[in-house]
Amino acid sequence: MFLQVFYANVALVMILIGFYCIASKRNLLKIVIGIEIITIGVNLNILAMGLMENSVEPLAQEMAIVSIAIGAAVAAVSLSILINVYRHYKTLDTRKLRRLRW
Amino acid sequence: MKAEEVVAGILLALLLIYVVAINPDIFRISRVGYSIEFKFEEKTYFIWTNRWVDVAIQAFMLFATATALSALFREEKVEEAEEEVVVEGGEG
Amino acid sequence: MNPMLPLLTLLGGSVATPLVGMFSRKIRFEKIRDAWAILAFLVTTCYFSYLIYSGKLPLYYAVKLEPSWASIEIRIDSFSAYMSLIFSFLGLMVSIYSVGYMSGETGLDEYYALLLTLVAGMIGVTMANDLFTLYVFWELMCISSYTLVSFRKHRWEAVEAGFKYLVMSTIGSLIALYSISLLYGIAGTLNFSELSQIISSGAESISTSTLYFIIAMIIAGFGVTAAIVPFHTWLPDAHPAAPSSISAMLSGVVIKTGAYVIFRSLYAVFFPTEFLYGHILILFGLLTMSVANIMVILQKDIKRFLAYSSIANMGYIILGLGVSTYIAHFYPSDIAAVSLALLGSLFHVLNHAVGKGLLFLGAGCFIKQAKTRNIAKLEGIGRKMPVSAVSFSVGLLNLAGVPPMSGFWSKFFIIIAMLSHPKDTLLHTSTIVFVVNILVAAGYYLWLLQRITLRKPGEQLSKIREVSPSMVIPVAILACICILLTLFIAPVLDLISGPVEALIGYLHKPEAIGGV
Amino acid sequence: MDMVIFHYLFSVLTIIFALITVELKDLLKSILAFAVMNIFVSVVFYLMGAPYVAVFQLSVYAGGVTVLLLAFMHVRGGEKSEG
Repeated sequence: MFLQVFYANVALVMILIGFYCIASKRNLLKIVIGIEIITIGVNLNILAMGLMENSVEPLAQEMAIVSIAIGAAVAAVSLSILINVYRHYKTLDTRKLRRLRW
Repeated sequence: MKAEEVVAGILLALLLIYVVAINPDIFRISRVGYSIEFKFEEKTYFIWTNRWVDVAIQAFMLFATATALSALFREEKVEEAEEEVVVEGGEG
Repeated sequence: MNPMLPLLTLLGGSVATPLVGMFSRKIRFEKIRDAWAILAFLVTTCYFSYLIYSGKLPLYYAVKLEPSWASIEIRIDSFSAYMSLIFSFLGLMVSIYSVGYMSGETGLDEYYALLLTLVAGMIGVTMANDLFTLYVFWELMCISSYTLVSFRKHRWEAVEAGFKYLVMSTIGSLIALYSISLLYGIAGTLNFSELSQIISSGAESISTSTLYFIIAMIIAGFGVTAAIVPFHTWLPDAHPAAPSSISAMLSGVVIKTGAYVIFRSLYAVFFPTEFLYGHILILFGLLTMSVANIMVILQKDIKRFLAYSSIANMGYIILGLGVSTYIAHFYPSDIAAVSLALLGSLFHVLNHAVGKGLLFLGAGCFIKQAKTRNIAKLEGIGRKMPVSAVSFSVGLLNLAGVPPMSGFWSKFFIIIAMLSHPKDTLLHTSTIVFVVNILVAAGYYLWLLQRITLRKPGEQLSKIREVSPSMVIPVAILACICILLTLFIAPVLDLISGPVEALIGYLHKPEAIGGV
Repeated sequence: MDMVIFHYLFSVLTIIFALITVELKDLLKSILAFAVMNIFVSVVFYLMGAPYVAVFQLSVYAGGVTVLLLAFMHVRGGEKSEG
């Protein structure tokens, strides 16, 4: 119970660090790293929600494993798009891109 | 620097919302028939019998990722005259 | 019939596409690969048509092994079958269109494989009865669509829009996954029927603010793909940058998948009779359509024009959902108005999928021949390309809501539902905003119609001819379907009453929906 | 009860390395900090009682994703720090 709340808070801190990274950094690679940090935080939250005495519920473990694989797939696709972005602009600075303002 | 301060403010607001919204008592209100004897480490076939659709779709997703990478790194022939793009300044 | 059949067809077809492509290059007849993709979509479309026609719904594929709360469940009810039919049918049209449209491009093996996985992901989202399985299918769909948006990677626009779409949509999915994990922490299961039982029975012991937080995160997370206004900024970049066939897919069905998940999770888990979020959804819908309709008028690029109008139409759909949940919360006895709002909303899903698919494919025909997306330079092109232009005009008239067309009726149903409680101030004022938006939208659609088809073509368009048959045929078929929807509106409404009843059924007998 | 100290320690280390990953200007060092963070995350998963997830985290993130990021740096060449 106590560890659950503790890890839920750690997961939230990780997610907020990821959001901060995406929102404030000017480098596209940092944005990808921020997405990965958010993914780690969400996985941590999934496991925290299923935390029992000395073990984690099976469903939570299965969800975390599949979620890790999904995160790796997203990282691979985003990096390959990023290589194509780099070929066009020769830079990773978000301010140099024409429409990438959100 | 201005933008980062705004971001920090938003994050603090989110944290406040979280603290107000989530109190620690939410956990484990009502578990449906969870038995403490059922441990994943001892019964790893669980993932193949009960949740095989997730794993199968994840495998197809890795296939889709591989396809995506080969599409994004394919050899491109010399580009011809493409459709013209209209860029409006200052919006979006 | 096995409910896994359409998924197996599409995913198996997707895996086999590179092999078929290799074979077709060996015998120097590359159309075999295109025919392969068309065949897979055709089988899926026939499957869902048969399923709806036979009426043997809902259909289960349930693994109920030892810990039954952790088993997956695949469930096709009439709502899923209806959405899946739209998805696979538009996939069929787009794959026929791609034979002519994509013929000059490289990497077509990957293109068809990703198109098949895209539709498989969407159909899986509609069929999953477990929130985590739904999330896995959702990511399958998302990964395919990121790549398809940046498929023409030699252009700066495509890769940039693809990256923007990837970042926003991934963050949305992760927010949704976070809320799913909180739900798991509350209930210990993710099966829709068990979740709804736990949440409605233990509602007083669960902190209500947490549940509202989860509802907000589900709407925000899946609303990124559904292009609700604060999260819509990826859409006007991604739709023009993608190939026109993929724009039709994205605008016609991918954003509808986001709307589907919001519909399903709100009605199946968080009953609108117990939770109050209808007014928020109404405000989001009004904001979405107002902002988008203002932005449409400023556009000079035809695909950006259509993209912003897609956002406006998503606003109508979200508004219909919001009205139905609002009425269900405050006037729970008025089932007629709730189902009328849902009927209008779901009918608009069909109308917009067919109509906007038609418009993007038609715009693709014009762009392919004229090599420009500037509306000013496309003026009068309709006179040179009669078949495409007539079909395009039918789509425009349909979405403009000119009275006999079906696009009029779907909005009309929502308005009737909103007017059913004349003393309610929120419904009353939002009706006015909605009607103003519809009139503005009709104005700019008719303005586009006038510029494309009625003006005299300029000098630079003098050598334009009609496009190849494989591009004209799907456009013409979609136009015929727009007209058929208008002519046979009664059977179509009968068809949509199935999904409406499925959603309404969640409200009134929550203990009977498990059905295992 | 002394196990709780390990939970605290590795959680704090994870957060510290996440902050280092975000704040470092040099992208190469930032990626290495990311790998170290993943190792600590997998230790946390192990302490929570999910050894399989820990193994997956270690092999997929600390191995695969880090190698992907480093390969991206190699393909890119040129500027090493964020502008």
